[in-house]
Amino acid sequence: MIYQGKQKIWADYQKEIPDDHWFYVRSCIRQNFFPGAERMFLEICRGVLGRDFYETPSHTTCGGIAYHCDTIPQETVMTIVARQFSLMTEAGYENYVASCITSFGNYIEILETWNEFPELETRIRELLWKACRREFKKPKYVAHASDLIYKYRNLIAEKARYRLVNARTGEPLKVVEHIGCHYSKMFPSKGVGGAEYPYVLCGMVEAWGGSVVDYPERRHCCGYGFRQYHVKANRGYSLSNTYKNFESMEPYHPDMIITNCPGCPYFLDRWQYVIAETEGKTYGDNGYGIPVFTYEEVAGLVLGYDPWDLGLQLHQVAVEPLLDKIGIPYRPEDKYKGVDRKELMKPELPGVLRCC
Amino acid sequence: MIGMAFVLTYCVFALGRIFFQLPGADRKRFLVSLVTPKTMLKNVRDIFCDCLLHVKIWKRNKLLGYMHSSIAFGWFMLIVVGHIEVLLYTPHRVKLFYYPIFFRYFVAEDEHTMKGEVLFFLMDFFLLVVLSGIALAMIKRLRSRLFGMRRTTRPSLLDMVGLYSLWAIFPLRLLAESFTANISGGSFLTRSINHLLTPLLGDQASVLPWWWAYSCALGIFFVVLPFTRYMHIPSEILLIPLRNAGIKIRNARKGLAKTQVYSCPGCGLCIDACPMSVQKANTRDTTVYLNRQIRRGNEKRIEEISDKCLLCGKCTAVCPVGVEGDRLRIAQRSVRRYGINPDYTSIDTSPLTVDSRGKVLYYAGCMTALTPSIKKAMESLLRKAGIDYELMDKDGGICCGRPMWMAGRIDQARQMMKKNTEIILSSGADTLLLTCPICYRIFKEKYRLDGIRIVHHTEFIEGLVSSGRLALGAEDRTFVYHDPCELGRGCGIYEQPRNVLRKVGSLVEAEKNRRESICCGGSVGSLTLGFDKRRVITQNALDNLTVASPDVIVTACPLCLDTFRRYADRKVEDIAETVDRNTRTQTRTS
Amino acid sequence: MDNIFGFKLSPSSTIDMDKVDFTLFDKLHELEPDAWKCMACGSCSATCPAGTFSGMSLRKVLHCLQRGKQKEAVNMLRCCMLCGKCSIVCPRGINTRHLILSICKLYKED
Amino acid sequence: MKQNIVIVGGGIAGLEAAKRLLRLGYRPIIVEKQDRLGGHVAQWHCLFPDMTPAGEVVSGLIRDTAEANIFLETEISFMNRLRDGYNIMLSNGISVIARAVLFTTGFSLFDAAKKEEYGYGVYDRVITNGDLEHWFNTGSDKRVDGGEIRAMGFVHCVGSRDEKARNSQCSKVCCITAVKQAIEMKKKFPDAAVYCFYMDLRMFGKKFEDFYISAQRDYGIRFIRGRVSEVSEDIDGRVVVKAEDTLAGKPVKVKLDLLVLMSGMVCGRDTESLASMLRLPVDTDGFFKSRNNVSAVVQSPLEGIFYAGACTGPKTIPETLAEADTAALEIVSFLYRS
Repeated sequence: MIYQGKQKIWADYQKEIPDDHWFYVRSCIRQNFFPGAERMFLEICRGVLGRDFYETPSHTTCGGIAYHCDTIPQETVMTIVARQFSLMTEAGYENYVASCITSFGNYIEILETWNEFPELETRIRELLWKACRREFKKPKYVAHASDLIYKYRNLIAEKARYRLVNARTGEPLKVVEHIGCHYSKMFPSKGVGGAEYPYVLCGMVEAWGGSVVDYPERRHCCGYGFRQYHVKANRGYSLSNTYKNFESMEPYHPDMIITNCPGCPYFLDRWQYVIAETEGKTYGDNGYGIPVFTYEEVAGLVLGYDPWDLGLQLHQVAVEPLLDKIGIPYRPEDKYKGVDRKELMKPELPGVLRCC
Repeated sequence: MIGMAFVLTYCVFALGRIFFQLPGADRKRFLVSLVTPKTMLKNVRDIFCDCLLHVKIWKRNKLLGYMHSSIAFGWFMLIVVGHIEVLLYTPHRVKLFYYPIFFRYFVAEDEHTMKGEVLFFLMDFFLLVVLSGIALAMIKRLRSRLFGMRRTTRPSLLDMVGLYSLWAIFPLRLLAESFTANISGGSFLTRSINHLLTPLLGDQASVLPWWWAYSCALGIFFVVLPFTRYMHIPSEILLIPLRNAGIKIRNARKGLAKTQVYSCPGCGLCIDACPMSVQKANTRDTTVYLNRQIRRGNEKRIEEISDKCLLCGKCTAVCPVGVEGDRLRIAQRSVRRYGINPDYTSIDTSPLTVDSRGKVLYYAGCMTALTPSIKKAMESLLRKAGIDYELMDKDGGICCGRPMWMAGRIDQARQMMKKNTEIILSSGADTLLLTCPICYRIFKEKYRLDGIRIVHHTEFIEGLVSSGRLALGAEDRTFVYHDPCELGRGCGIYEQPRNVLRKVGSLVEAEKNRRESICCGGSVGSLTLGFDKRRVITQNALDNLTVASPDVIVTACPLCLDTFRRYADRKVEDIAETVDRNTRTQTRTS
Repeated sequence: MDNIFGFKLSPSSTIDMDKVDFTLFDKLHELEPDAWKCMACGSCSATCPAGTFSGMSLRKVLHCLQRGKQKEAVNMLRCCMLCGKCSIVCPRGINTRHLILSICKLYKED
Repeated sequence: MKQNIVIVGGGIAGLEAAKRLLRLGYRPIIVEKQDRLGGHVAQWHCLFPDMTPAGEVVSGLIRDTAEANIFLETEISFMNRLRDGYNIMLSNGISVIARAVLFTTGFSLFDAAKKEEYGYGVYDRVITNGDLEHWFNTGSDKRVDGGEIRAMGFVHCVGSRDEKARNSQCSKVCCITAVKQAIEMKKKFPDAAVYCFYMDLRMFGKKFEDFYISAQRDYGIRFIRGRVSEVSEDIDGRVVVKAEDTLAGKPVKVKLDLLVLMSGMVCGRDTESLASMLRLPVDTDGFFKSRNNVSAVVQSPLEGIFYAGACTGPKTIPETLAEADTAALEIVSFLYRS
């Protein structure tokens, strides 16, 4: 791999990301799977870095899941998105940041479609008006939340208490960065670093001391694939795609996986358990799996937040081996305690995958 | 003496082996045929004509015929007359089989004492005949072209030994007898040489070595005989009754096949006959070499030679002893083992069955599907003749099985035949019409379609013409008719197409025609000859066809048509097309 | 489904050329040099009478062998009638019948 | 003869036209921006279909044009139309008044790095057809020499027939070039498996099909019909190529020690700037637009401006040379006319 070659490509795909004043919309599913992630994002942006991120409880789904599952027509998803934009307009913002990759892709796709077919935009404005008497301005900038953490990566590194380095050997951790498909595969120029070698997570990993693993199937979908997972008959196919990823990264012995999509960490994490139970195969050392994180969780870890406050106990694959590698202290006995040390109850342990 | 004893035991032993290698039914058939007066007579006649007089070779080439019959018949007569002498003069010695051979050595009597001038004359006469044959053989070895043979077989080492000892026998006998002519008598030949030699070489001292030399040559010849091509002499005597008994090749190496292989005299007539021989590289793949390799057991070469052959059957047609080069090769192919064995049992024949009760069922076949002009012309003729017909393979059918058979995969071919038989029998047709000789041959030879007339379109058209159902016009063109291998040599149909063509225009003949027709080169018989290697063969066949400068080359086989059309410099068509063009549409009076 | 999840890994349809064993095909190439000559025009398959009754396609057979899918190839060949139409229509002059017989000789059914 | 003819571009088209004009008694001026003559062809190794050494062709042309006025490392700074001719200002300060100008500006090789998914410039063992010709000539390229070559592949149509790469045209010569290079590589590495990933094989020229058959039959080159969709690098640095085997309707993947990208011919980098000086039209493919694509390929819509070779579209070498000769004759007859 010629690193300069990648740098050249990264240089070609840089996008403008305003530093401040963002209208933040959440993902439908992330809070269930990785409850600490979005909270951490706002905590870092607002609390740690003092930026203005506005959020309204009136916002809804962007319609992306239903759209990609072919259950609603394009006009519907566009009208939902138009309503989201109207909330932003009402709140007085021009920069729109989405927590979800599919939402981000959805917004970009819709805005590009409106550029190509202005009559469609007019029609959607009519539909929105008919439906809820709202009007909107299109956002000036649309970003994904990982774009902002990427933008703030060096600021975070300055404040970091830990680095993505093996404390014992001093070697940088080997990190697999997994980018959500909808981030830049549809519109390469809308993602940091383009579609072939997106730089958004690479930049964070490099800034925080890790080294990125370029494994052959790095572009491959995590396996979610919407209908592939939601329809149970297709679920084996979803699993197979995840398996393909792990088989391909296995020879590199990665220490961790960092993701920027709601679905990817979920499927890369949970399917490791299913692969272990059905195929008897695990990918980490000593029967453990490879821990999977959202970029907000990783940012929280390097900034020194308590792992259990970040919600890492909700991961299927145990994170403790990684915490030990970095040298982050944690109290094993507090793992299954929630807010205010409330007992969450210990889950049943799987048969093959080692979890503690 | 040792030689003769060896050869006799060898022959008896081999005979027994071959006999017991025959399948039970064939064995019985053979024995029955031996005692049936009719076949017995035929056997004796064939053995006399073929083995001694070489009638077949006479028919081909007088000089070659004389050469062979002079040696064989002459020698035979020497033996017969020798025995008569022994019987007449020393009847008590008749049981010693060597006695007549060396009669002149043992018996010190002359023509006067024995009053047998006639016999002495006969002995000398036949010796001269044999010697003239030997002389011709020597000339042939040096200049085969004088005998009309472009190429002749390259003999093996043992063949050479056999050959030279055979050549030596008779001059030595002449010399030996000449030396003793003054003692034991002689006639015009031996006596005069005796007069000539005596002054030169003295007398008694040199007698014994010559007799020894003669006896050695004879001994060597008989000892090496089983290992040389001269084995054909005893083998052929067995082959003739086997053939007359109607026995077929059932095993690649045993029984009839073995007899045929050993009956091959290595004359090399098949080399010039073989259409592949236009390329020098192929001459060693002709039947004579196949026989030699089978005798040597060289499996690699046997496979190569067997697979390359076009199976045109011409070597069989020209072979003086009746080695069936094509059938022998199919037999060699049939012993091959395959990892993949096709199976057609799952094919449902009912959708392929057309109700053809009382009609003609026309099976165009695979190849005709690629030469639609034939099918179109044939259908047009059927309509013009007002014949009710149905197409058996309108949307493709099951292959007749002949190409598979030729590849030696008999079981697979039989499976296809079974399917086609089902289709044909349940169609209710009374006639099966074929435009492809490849199909025709297997339908005729191997299918059991009792009560159904199997007819090739050449015969069928001739029938329609002679019965007046087709009214032919004529055109001002000369035709040459190419006999497709499977139709001519394969099924014996030569005259029917010619009779029709003569009515349509003027007919000229190819240089080699009918039984000697040259394969077009497109045959599915050859397994290994690639497309590029066939071109010269086709060109050679075309050259043969066009010696009389015909306007049109007419054939009766879709594969010949397709092959010739590719390279021909003039029109090539199927006989159905020729006839259809020259047939008026009949207005049927109702 | 024999596990508690009710689903499992589905087999990959990807042809992995690195896993294709060319030993037999190389032998085939020795027996019949035309083995690599096919340009996949499909004439043979279109004219094949066995194709009417089965999935026989010489083009596919060759292709399958070149991709290590021997089983599929063998299954198709089990329907070949060796009639020789393919050898007539092949624009590349491939000696198809010899090719087929050579495959039948080298490869095994199972 | 005071009738100046300026030839812009000293590749084979320019040299051939100059040779023809010299023989007809003219002394053309050749303007070449590089420091050498011969253009792209001077860097190739052998030419299909007879494996003629490219160097021989070029050196022969250079020898035959020694009498011409040649300016190396010179570009056209400025050019404008006069009443009966053209005023050309060269970058070396010389200004020429020419009655006729022949553009033989040729083509550019598509920048394979633009097809990011193939990893040119990123993976250690991905090169282009141009790089391979260079390697044939010099024998040194660490991407080729880096290790044992057990398997290698050629990707056809890189940047050609590709609207995303903004080149919808077929580059014409890459198919046969790939086959030629595949054979050359197979000769050098007889035990290597050599793959060609193609969409269509366009073997249009004399003896091209023979080449293709020979590649299959004699060299066992494995042709896979399907465009490579992505390339990655495995832990050993080998490239993993993924395509669809469209004849099987299944995805195919293979690990290779060397991947050669068949970069296509695209319009020359200077085409647009040169065209704008005289407001010459450029065709939809970015090449100069001939007066007529059938009957007046060497003529531009402007009197006195002529084209030859790959500046009007991808061409083979014989086509280029033939066009150069035609253009020379057209120029001469134009000078006689006016």
